[in-house]
Amino acid sequence: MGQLGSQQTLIEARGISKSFAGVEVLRDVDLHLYRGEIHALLGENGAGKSTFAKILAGVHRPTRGSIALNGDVVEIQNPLAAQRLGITLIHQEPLSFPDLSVAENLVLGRLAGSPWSKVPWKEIEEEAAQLMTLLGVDIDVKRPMRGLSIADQQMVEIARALASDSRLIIMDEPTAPLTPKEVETLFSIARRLRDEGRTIIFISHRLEEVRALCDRVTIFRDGNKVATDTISNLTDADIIRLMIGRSLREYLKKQDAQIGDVALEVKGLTKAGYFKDISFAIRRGEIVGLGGLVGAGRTDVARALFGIAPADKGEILIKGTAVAISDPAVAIDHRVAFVPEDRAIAGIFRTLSVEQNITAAVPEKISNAGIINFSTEHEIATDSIQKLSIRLASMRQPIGELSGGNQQKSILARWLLTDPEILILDEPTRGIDIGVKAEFYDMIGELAASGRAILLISSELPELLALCDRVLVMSEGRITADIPRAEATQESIMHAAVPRSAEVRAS
Amino acid sequence: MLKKTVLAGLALGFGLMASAAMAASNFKVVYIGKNTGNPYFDSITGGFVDACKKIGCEFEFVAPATAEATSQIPFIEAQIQRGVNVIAIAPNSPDAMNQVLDKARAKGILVLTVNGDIVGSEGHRDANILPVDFTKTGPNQVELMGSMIGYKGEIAILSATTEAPDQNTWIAAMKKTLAENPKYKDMKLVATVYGDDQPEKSTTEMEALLSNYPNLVGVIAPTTVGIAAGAQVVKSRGIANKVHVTGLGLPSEMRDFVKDGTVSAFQLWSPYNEGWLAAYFADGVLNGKIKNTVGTKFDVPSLGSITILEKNVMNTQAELTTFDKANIDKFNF
Amino acid sequence: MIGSLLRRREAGILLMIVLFCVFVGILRPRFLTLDQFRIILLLIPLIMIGAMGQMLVIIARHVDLSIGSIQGLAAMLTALMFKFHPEIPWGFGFVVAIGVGLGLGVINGVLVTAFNLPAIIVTLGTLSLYRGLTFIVSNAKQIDRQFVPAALKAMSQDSPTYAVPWIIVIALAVAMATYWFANRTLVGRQIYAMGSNPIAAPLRGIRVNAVTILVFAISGALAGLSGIMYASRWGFVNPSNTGTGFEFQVIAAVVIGGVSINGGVGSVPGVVLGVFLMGCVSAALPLLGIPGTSQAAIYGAVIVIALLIDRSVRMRANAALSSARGRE
Amino acid sequence: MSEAPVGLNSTVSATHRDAAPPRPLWQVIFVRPETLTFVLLVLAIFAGGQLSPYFLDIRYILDSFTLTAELSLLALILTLVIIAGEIDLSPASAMALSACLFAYAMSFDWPMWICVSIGIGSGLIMGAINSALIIGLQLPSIIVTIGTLTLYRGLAQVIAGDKSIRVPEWYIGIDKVQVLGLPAPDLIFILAAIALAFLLGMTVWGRQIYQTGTNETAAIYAGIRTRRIKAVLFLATGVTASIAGMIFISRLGSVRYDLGLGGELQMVLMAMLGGTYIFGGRGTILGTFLAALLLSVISTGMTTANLLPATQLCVLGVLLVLSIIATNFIYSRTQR
Repeated sequence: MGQLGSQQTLIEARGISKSFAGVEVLRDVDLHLYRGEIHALLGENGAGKSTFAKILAGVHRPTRGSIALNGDVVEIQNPLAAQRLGITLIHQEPLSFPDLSVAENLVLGRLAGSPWSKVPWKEIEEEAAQLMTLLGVDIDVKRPMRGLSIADQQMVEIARALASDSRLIIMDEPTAPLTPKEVETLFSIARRLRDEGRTIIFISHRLEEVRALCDRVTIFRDGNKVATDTISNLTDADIIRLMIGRSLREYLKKQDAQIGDVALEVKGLTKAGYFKDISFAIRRGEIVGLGGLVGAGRTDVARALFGIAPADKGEILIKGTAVAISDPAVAIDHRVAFVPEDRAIAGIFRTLSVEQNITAAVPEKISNAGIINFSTEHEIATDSIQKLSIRLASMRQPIGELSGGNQQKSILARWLLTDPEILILDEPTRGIDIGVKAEFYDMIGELAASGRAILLISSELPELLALCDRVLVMSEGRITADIPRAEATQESIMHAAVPRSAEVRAS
Repeated sequence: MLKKTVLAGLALGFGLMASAAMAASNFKVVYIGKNTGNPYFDSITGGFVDACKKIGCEFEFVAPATAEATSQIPFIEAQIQRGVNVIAIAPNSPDAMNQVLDKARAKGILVLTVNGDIVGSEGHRDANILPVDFTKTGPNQVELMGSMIGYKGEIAILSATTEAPDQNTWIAAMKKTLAENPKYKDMKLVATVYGDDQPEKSTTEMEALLSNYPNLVGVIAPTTVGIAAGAQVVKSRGIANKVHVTGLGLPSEMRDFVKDGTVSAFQLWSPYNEGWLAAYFADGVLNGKIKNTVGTKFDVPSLGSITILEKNVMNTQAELTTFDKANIDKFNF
Repeated sequence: MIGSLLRRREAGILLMIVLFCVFVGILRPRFLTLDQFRIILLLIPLIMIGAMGQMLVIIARHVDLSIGSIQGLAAMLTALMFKFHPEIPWGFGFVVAIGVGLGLGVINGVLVTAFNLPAIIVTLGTLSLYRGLTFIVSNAKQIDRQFVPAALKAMSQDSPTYAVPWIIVIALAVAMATYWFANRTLVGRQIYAMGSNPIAAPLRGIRVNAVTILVFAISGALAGLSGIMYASRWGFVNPSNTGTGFEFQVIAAVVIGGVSINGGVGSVPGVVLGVFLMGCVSAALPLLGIPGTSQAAIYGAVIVIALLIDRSVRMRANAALSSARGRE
Repeated sequence: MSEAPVGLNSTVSATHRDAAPPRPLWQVIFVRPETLTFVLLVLAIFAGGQLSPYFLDIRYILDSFTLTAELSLLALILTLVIIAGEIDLSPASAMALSACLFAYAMSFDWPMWICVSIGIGSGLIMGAINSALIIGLQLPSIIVTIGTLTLYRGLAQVIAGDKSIRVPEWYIGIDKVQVLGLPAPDLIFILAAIALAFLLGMTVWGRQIYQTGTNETAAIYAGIRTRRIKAVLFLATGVTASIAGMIFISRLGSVRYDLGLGGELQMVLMAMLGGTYIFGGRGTILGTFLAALLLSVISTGMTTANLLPATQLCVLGVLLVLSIIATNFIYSRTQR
């Protein structure tokens, strides 16, 4: 570290741009990566860092620009080509083959030779077992992937990249589901690989991790590269300012709302294997945050509240009355609304019109005796589009043609039409542009101010801190903290989120 | 891209049309077979073709892809629309076509069932042409079987489907003959099984017969698929001299088995003559030379005198033809 | 060790076979003779060969409904060669049949991959197309027994060893080759990987299109092989009978054999046992005096039951998964 | 490129970062699978006239449509099932079984209402079995209905054997009944098409079928009871199959277990050819309606020209493949 001047360039990216369906997500990015460095890519969700990483790994091809490896311009046509060039991407969500054994998952795509050549089972299994020992995890390499915990699958993914003799290893938020011990193991291995002269790209939201591990950092904002520098030259405040363009507190301001009666109360909610003994209450006008690590069971609680995967035990009280929410239609009848985390999977009807997407949850408002009144529908949708300033070319165009932020607004519009008293938002700002994000924060504040009870699930700590009256923290399926606004800090939330019994993992 | 394919399809269609056109003639006759790919109908068609050359009629053979009950209906409809004068048909169902056959007759089309009848719906066709008097098939087959096994021992029947009317007529007659004629008192019918006229199923049934009845000495298979499957089984097991197979078969399919001694003899009639007779009969009726009433007698070249029997049925020959090593090469169907 | 062996799907099928044979054996002791075993063995070679190809296709998360028509067309073209060019050595018929099947399979695979179409619809279309072509090339006429070379027909009777006829030997050889291919070669494992997670497969450098075409090509080639074996077993080739309904028998056998319709799961021993179970059922029906008219209903019921078993296996796997996620 | 002003009261206008530009109106109207079906229909009628001088006769074409009216009726309801993201290959077999039971009941001279109840009831039960397996047990519909396809027809064969069951004379001849110059089966098909088109296009229920097929998870999250919708569709398919069976019997005067054998191919073909998207979420009744006419015209035209039925098999197979290629192509162009 520190002698960057003498470092040799491994990768030189020039003028990389990328558009999806005419929407430009990456603009003219130049970046040099040196041999033997750990390089952090930072930025808000949707800033372009993952897209850039995926271009290096051959998942996407750039619209413009060139990449040189050791000075030679290369075409990275697909992930296989990337792998041949010595570039491996460890995916955010583990991409494994559940029906194949762990050992086979490790070597698949790496085994050389003609497709008809023999599979050396014995060597494969021995090598895999060695890797597991190296990583310090106890996984039987002969068992199928199906049934492994997400953290273990992630470990296999990391082991896979380590196993392949890669010159560039890209880790896209690898630590999110890992325990501190596993993170430490990963870091020590990462450092060792760097010392061997390999290059590692490390994508993370956790500044302390970046600081602990990385040599240099590149910050993306809104599809542009805004800075590249040695980590020690930047303070946390610098980094945050570069990431969001202005300081956080500036544009995140909680509106004052009248806190009223209890709207939603949950007592002892339990679902085996997902969460246990969850109890909390939300009042009208209150925004309650639900924080925690990925996989802590936050979304599962929300899904239970909304009747998608009801809990086994426990009570849900709405305005003081116990209710049985067996499916989402019942939840909607009780004026509960849920904006799900994964828009593409659980939110939009990609090929249907924006209009139809907005009115999907309120069939009774647009119809008379089951027959749709198209002019009413049109009015309602137009009204929503104006209220939320959804930007589109035509209401009849498929929602898939809109940008992520406008899609998300449409989903929010759908739920506002149900006139909910209780609104559950699961990562509402994930993957949307920074400008639209600000609008969302304003809207969430307004919704609370109008007397709604809001449960906000978010992994972005600043978001929780800025918006919420209280923050509940979940860890390993339980609520571990209930922090009032005044006491909430990044540290207090993280402290509660990190599993205490980290060493005794169920396997 | 799609358009091109359609045009290619059209071109193909025109080609087929051109080859189907024939010389001018005094009437149009069509024969609708049970299904395409059935070798049996090739010889019937041969009779039609040759007769039409002599008489000067225009003949076409069509058949659906499957022998399913309703599959012939579109073909009958199309022939009505084409304005043919005679529809000859080997019916796939005894009654599913009644409505459309009535429609054809209402348009003045002569409707003949050839090689099979719509039993129970005779009023929906004009006349029926059968190769032989089917009441004789049963006794003839029993006699042939008896002669092969010395009129003694356990025998079984391997039939087509349980509801095939002709098969059931023959099987009933066989049972009656075995029970009533003292000549056959030592022959014991132990089982009747059905191979659905599928080679696979017929083979399985034949094999089951052999294992269920170890004392079996003979099998009668009055169906072309069944006899071939039965012969194949005894041949492959090398027990042709112990279990004798006979029945109704096509010479073209049975030639090998007869020549290598697996089957010493089997029977059938001439399908060719059915087509021949149908064409001459149609010609006679349409030109007023033959009156389609029971009892009418008329002469047909090379077949001699034909009589219209009860229910307007005609037969091409009196007895079944027996094929054996001596004569099998004389038949080309 | 024994426990894990018993929990395997293959053990379940074996158990079903044993129970079935004991049941039929009690009713009809003759069912348990060596003679009957031979009958069962002779019933299954065609299905076995077809099932090996279909197994690979289903593991890759596709399905091939056209194999019956491929069998028909390959058998027909081979038989036409026998009829019109008797001077060509009969052994060349294998080359023709397999080659034709391979070509037709490649067409399926290319249609599926090039246009990204669902295999079920593509092969439903080619099922119809190939059958139509069979009629056209044969002018809708059957190729009779005398045109099929005696030596070929003899393969269904003559035996290289232990009185096991050639076609059974070929079927077993195909099964063993498939086992080797699926478990021991790189591309074999890629088929499993592709079916297990089609999204991840290309990211791991699996050439999904090439492997998909290969899978359909193998399925087609084996269907072609089954075509010439049809000519050997039954002695003739008929444009409408040959191969009709073959796909349903084969899919039933494969599903019974524990190949998951969700892809990624399935083993050759399981499928071999599944085929054997189908053979037992087919052979037992006439012995039990069950009329042929009930056979279709029984096959249908068997497929539905196999699906239910598949589901219960999957449920158990999922239960294991969620207990692994459990934190108690 | 300039950003649109941000704010709650800003005008609704999109930059190209917010949304792709809309397609021109003419494309929306004309570049759709139904247009292709319609063009093919016109071409097929023209080709039929070229192939045989006997073909171009409106009376004949209308009468010939009665031959496929039952399967076309089933194709309409199958279109809804496919749009909802499932498939049902069993209705042709269900039709055979239900028709055999119905005719069997009639052959005992039982009162008509009992016979009809047996017919419809059996259809309902078969639909219920399908939905129990597919929706209750979450098995894939394609494989389940391949199984029940074999099972239902097998049961029909067990019940009726190989013989045909006749019905009384008075019941025969629905295709001879002319209403407004149309044979009754044609009219039933047209009315059913109008009713289903209305249901699919104008009602909440139809809207939810599309939403279910487009993204079932999102539909569940939006409070749509997708399982109920699908169950109703499978039940409706069963009932429609029994009604189709009754029409079929009246046309034929008798029924056998092999009624409509292989009809599933034709039904799927009609739906595909009409532009129904095999993965669900897209398709129209108009498309299937045109495709049903197209298939009838093709098969009538070729039969009238005395072409080998094998040629028809080839044409059907090629059409099926080409229609999905075209449909996929059009949908991929209209959806980014």
